[in-house]
Amino acid sequence: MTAQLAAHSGSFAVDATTSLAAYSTSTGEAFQFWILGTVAVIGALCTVFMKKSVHSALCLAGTMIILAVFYLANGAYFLGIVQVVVYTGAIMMLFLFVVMLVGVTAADSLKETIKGQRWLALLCGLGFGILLCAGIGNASLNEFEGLAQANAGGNVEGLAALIFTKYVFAFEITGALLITAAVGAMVLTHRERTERAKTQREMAEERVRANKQLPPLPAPGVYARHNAVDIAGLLPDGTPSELTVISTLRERGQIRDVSDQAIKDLKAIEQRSEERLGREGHEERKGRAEEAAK
Amino acid sequence: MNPVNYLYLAALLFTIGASGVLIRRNAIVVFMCIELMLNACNLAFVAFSRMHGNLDGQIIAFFTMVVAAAEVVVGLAIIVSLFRSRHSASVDDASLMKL
Amino acid sequence: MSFPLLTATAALPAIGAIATAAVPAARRTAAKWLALLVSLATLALAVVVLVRFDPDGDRYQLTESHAWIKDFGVRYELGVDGIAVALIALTALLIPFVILAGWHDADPLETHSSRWRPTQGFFALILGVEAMVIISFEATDVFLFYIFFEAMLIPMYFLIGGFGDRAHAGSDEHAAAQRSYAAVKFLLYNLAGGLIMLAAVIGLYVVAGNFSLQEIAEARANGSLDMATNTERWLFLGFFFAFAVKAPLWPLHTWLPNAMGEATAPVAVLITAVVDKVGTFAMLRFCLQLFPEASKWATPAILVLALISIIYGALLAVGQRDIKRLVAYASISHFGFIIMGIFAMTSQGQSGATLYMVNHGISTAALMLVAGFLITRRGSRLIADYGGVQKVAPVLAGTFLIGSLATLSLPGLAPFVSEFLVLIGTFARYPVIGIIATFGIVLAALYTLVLYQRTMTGPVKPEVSAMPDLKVRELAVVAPLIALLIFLGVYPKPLTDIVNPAVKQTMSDVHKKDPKPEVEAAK
Amino acid sequence: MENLIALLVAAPLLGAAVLLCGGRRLDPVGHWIGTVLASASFVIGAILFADMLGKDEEHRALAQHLFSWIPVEGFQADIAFQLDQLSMTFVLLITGVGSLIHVYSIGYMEHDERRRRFFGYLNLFLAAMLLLVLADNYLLLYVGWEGVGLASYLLIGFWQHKPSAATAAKKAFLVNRVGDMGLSIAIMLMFTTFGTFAFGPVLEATGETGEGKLTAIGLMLLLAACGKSAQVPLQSWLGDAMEGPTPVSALIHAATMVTAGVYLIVRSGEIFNAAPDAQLVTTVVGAVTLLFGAIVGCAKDDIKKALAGSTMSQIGYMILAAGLGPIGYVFAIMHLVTHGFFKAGLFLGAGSVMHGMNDEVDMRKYGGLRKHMPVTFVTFGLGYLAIIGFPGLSGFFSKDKIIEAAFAKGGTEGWILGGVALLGAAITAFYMTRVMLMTFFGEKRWQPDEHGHEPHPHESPKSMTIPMIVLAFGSVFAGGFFGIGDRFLHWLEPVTEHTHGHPPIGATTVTLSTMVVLVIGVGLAYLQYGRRPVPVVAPRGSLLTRAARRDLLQDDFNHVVLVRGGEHLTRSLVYVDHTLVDGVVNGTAASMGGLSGRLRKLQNGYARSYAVSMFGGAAILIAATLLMRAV
Repeated sequence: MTAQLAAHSGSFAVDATTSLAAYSTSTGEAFQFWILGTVAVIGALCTVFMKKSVHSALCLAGTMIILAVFYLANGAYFLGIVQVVVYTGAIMMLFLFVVMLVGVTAADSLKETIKGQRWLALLCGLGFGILLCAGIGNASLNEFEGLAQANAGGNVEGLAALIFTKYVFAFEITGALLITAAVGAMVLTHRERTERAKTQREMAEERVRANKQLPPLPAPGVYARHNAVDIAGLLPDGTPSELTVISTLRERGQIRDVSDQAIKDLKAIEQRSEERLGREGHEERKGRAEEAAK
Repeated sequence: MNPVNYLYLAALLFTIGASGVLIRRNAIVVFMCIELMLNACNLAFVAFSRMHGNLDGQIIAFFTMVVAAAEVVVGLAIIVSLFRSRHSASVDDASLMKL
Repeated sequence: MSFPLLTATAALPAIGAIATAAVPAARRTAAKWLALLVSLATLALAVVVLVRFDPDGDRYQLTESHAWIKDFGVRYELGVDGIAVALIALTALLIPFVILAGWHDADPLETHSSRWRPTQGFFALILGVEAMVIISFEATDVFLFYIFFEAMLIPMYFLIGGFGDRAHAGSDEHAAAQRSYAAVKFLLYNLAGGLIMLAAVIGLYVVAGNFSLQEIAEARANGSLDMATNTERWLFLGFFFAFAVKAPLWPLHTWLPNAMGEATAPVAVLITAVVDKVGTFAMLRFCLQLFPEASKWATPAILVLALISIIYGALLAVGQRDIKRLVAYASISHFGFIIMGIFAMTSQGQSGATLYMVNHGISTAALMLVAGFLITRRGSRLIADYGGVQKVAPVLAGTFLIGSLATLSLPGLAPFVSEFLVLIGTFARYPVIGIIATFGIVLAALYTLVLYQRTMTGPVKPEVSAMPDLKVRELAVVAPLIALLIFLGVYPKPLTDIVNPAVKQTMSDVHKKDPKPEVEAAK
Repeated sequence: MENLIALLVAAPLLGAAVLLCGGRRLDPVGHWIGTVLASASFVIGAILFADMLGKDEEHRALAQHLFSWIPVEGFQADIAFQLDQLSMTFVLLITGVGSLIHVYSIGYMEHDERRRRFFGYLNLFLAAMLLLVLADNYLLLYVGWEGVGLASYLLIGFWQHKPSAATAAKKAFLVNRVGDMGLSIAIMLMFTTFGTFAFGPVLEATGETGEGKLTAIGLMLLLAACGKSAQVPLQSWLGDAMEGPTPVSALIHAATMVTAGVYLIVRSGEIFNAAPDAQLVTTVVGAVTLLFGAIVGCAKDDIKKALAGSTMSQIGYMILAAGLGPIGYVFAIMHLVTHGFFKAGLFLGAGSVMHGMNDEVDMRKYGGLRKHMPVTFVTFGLGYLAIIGFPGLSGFFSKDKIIEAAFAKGGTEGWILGGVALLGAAITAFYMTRVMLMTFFGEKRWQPDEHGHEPHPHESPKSMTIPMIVLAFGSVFAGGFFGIGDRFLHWLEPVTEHTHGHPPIGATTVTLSTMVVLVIGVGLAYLQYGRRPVPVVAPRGSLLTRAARRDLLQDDFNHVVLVRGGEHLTRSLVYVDHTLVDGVVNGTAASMGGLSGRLRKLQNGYARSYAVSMFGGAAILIAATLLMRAV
């Protein structure tokens, strides 16, 4: 897909060279813009309004890919690729990791807690957007010159030339910034152990004192038929123990209830045995009947 | 079609992202919205660079990405430690600025 | 250039203040003596200024001028005319008495060491106030003046709020609350005035292009700088408001009774006799010189307000139960006289007003300090708690009586001269106002004599029966003041000689001539 | 010679300073210092008098200019004295009577531990009074004017432990202050009219201004005179002033200070001459007061209060005479001097009586004292005869002339005023006879006081009797000395020009009618108090009597209208100041607090709502920029 788009925009670049100051782009691009633009907007909206952060992340990723496409279409090939690789590939994945770490929280709900916040936000958003559009509208940018010569020596080379000459300092500084950020992230997430690690004995004693579960937590999934992680293990008396399921699933309420499962299985077993016994019985009767015929 | 439309799109996306920042409580989603806004800006830059026929716009967009990456790294780290400390990723819970 | 005398006069107490504050806590008495010596040295310098000043010389003398903030044309400009010299002398004269009278006011209380009151701070603050007051009398640069006019509030705030009168009715907490209320009220009132003035100062800079009083005044005089009528009026009001708050003019007066009531007697004297004078002085120097037309425009309203202050203050003084509040309201009445004299725009009125500033300073100091001694003896500010003091402490009663007589401006004592000049100066231009103001003298007699009768005469109250008479220190405070009152009452010429030329100048600033007597006018 | 004038004032002033600042160590000699200095200034006065007699009439006036007092642009007030015949008369009276009373006080105040201060105050009074009569301009006169007010304040309230005394002193000062207000307004008027307030220039320039101004000035001066001389409507203080020691009443409230008003009017004669309306008012005030005082005098049982009433009424005569203009000035002053003698004598006699009766003042508790204190009886009696105008004694000459002049005013006014004067003479005869009878005749009426010890009347010591005798001489012969051959008239004429009035009825007729009313008055008094015994407890008396006992109710009027009203006014003003003036400010502060409290709610600490405001702000900024570019 990407390659095709690249080719597409390549064709665009050609007409760009023919007409330096163009007033409109190729219909193909227009078509692509309207389709993908719509999708991008929808994706953005979904990012905002999806209940679960995972979904938001996915929608955002989609939007970003579309943006990458637009970059390519605008002759920013390098950025387009970087967008896909760095953003969609790296950053969004980072997001997903964090989502996984944090798991589902009460914060996910879209229910507004601050009075009037939502309406204010929407109002501001609306006004802001309208004003922005108005601003662009009366900026009178109806003519534009393409990137033909700029990209003449190749887009990447052009960027490189600029980065390492004109913007070299900014470049270096961003490098420093990145490193700092990395270190900062480590510092923030790193947890210094302040006290000595407890020995097993101590932990055990603590548990006794707190009168908690003494033995290690029971393992989930005694019914190995399914993805057992979401099934509570059964205590000796047959009651399922929530403890055996990880907290994330618990909070999501995704524990599968197995109390009736056991009954169902029992039924199934009986039925099967029934069937087998029935067949045997039939033969017997047949046999008996033959005997009786003799 | 006129590349100005890209700008309109960028404006739209930016606004959506901004509203998202205001509406969502989950810090992660808020972050995503911020990313969305950044991307909108990038799009605008790229479109501008095309209009003016030079690559400076793209350079800026490039830098934006780098900075965004850094910002995300730190931001997420903050979120994680926040979650650790108060077992919630809601921005409203961190309302200690209140008098 | 010659020795910067004026700077020295202001700098000496400032340095003294720092030095006093630096004295270690244990050496309390040393701090007191240091402060006293510094104030006396300042007095000596002030006397030198008085001598070096030539009444018939040019308007501003002993001038100093250095560039300060070049970008805004702010200069460090000092210079004194007769009025300023007189008031500097008054300030330098009163401070030693204030310090001497407050000798024990800031001693730490043995009982509750929690409310530890560092003596050093008390005296350092007094000296600081002196320095600022003196320099604001000297400053001929509007901005420079403004800075110290405002900075004065800081030490005053701490003096009022930090070192309150130990004689109070309620509990210590209640007293502390009252005190801080008074201090905050004082601060807010004056800050409000000051801010409005700041706006006016900036406006003046916008209009005139610099802050130099002399240059602007000259430009105004020779017409090279003409303000739009409304601009001038607004600027005038901005300045006047600040000064009217400082020299409490009805209805901006309510901070004074609180402040004087809660502060110790010496601090109260500092407020009314020294600090407030800056306000009236500034009216004379800045309002009239910078905005002559606007001043004339505002005169009727201001005169009416002053008249209200006179009568109103006197009536309220009659109604007071608290000695110090009574004196405070009396001062409000007197400030009414001063302002009336300034804006009567006659040379008698303005000379009278200037004399009044000096005389009122001395007489209030005398009365208030004696009242302070009385209050510290009995530990109460309520008039009702006294009676028959005259029998047990005749000297105290006598000095108190003389102070009261000075307050009711008895002929032969200094205040009479100034009050009569103000009255006659006002009467010459505004007969009705002059006549109504004359009722003030009857009311003054009423409140002072009622105060004297209730506290000093009658049967001796058991609480005061053991009251000791004035000690040597206290006598040393009161006697010179009284002597001065009598001297200036009989022979005010030295003072008038200094003041008259300056007044003539001011009169020419506002383009006003004294009304001719009817007989001469007829000829 | 003129340099001595300052010494006249300086001597007693020095005495006052020394005695008041001297401290206790002067106690044993204090009274001597005071007396010596007082008599010193009398001696100086006498020397000046002799010198003055040596010159011819035109050049008798002396002037001494000490220094310029208040030199201010367009305003000249000097410390300068002028000594003409008028001032001289007063100087002699003041210093003479003053010295006598100093001597008297030595005995009278013997047992008072604050005697030194008493003499200090007396000296202060002398200095102020001399300043008053010697000043050559109204402002300096004003200084003396208030100075005597101060002295009288101090002396009335001398026994400060008595609340009544303190109150009386305060009252006296306040009422006087009202009068002083009049004087200061008069001075201001002079300043705006003539540009000066020195006697000479002002009195010469009276011709150059309108009558309206002069009338105003005159009325203001009259107000001042009323305050100082206890004339209606400002007379209320004199009765209470009797709280002071008796010598004070004699010197200040009979002989000298209270007559200052007369001096002021006579001194300002030219002004009054040019303002007939002012003169008319003056005569009316005088006439009213002389009746008022006389009536009050009839009703009082307190001997000093009765004498005070009489003082009021006698000064009424003087003011009346002064109001008559050139035909009366001389007689006003003459009566003033004679009155100074006999009234001082009467008061000293009263003091001597009280001295003997352990300070009992109620005449109903006296009676028959003539046997016990003969000297007092005789001197008092002579004073009595003088005041009722017994032929040949001082009062006869002076008062008779005034009545004559009153008739000479001419027209109905003349008749009315003359009639009033005559009536006054009758009442005077009545109440003085009453005093005389109740005090010295009849049987003894005194009982043991609550402490149980009976007063045993005795003659006073020499130091007290001698002054009384001297004054008695004065009250007997002064009148004749002055009156016969119009000596006094010629003496004063150069200063206060004199025109002979022509009464519609002959002088002899006036004299005769005076005699008649005199006899009537005495007779009535004798019928009421001489024939039947005087009840120890005052009878309820008629409505008029009861009113008169309360000073004809004007004190009650003052109390209700001024005192009560003033109290209410001040109390309400205090309330207003606290609630309204202060309330406005505090209200502003409070509303500020409330507003900020509401604004505080916006700071809910939620990052998102802050973000909203940021966002909105950004939107507004964009809108602003767009508008800017649009416009």
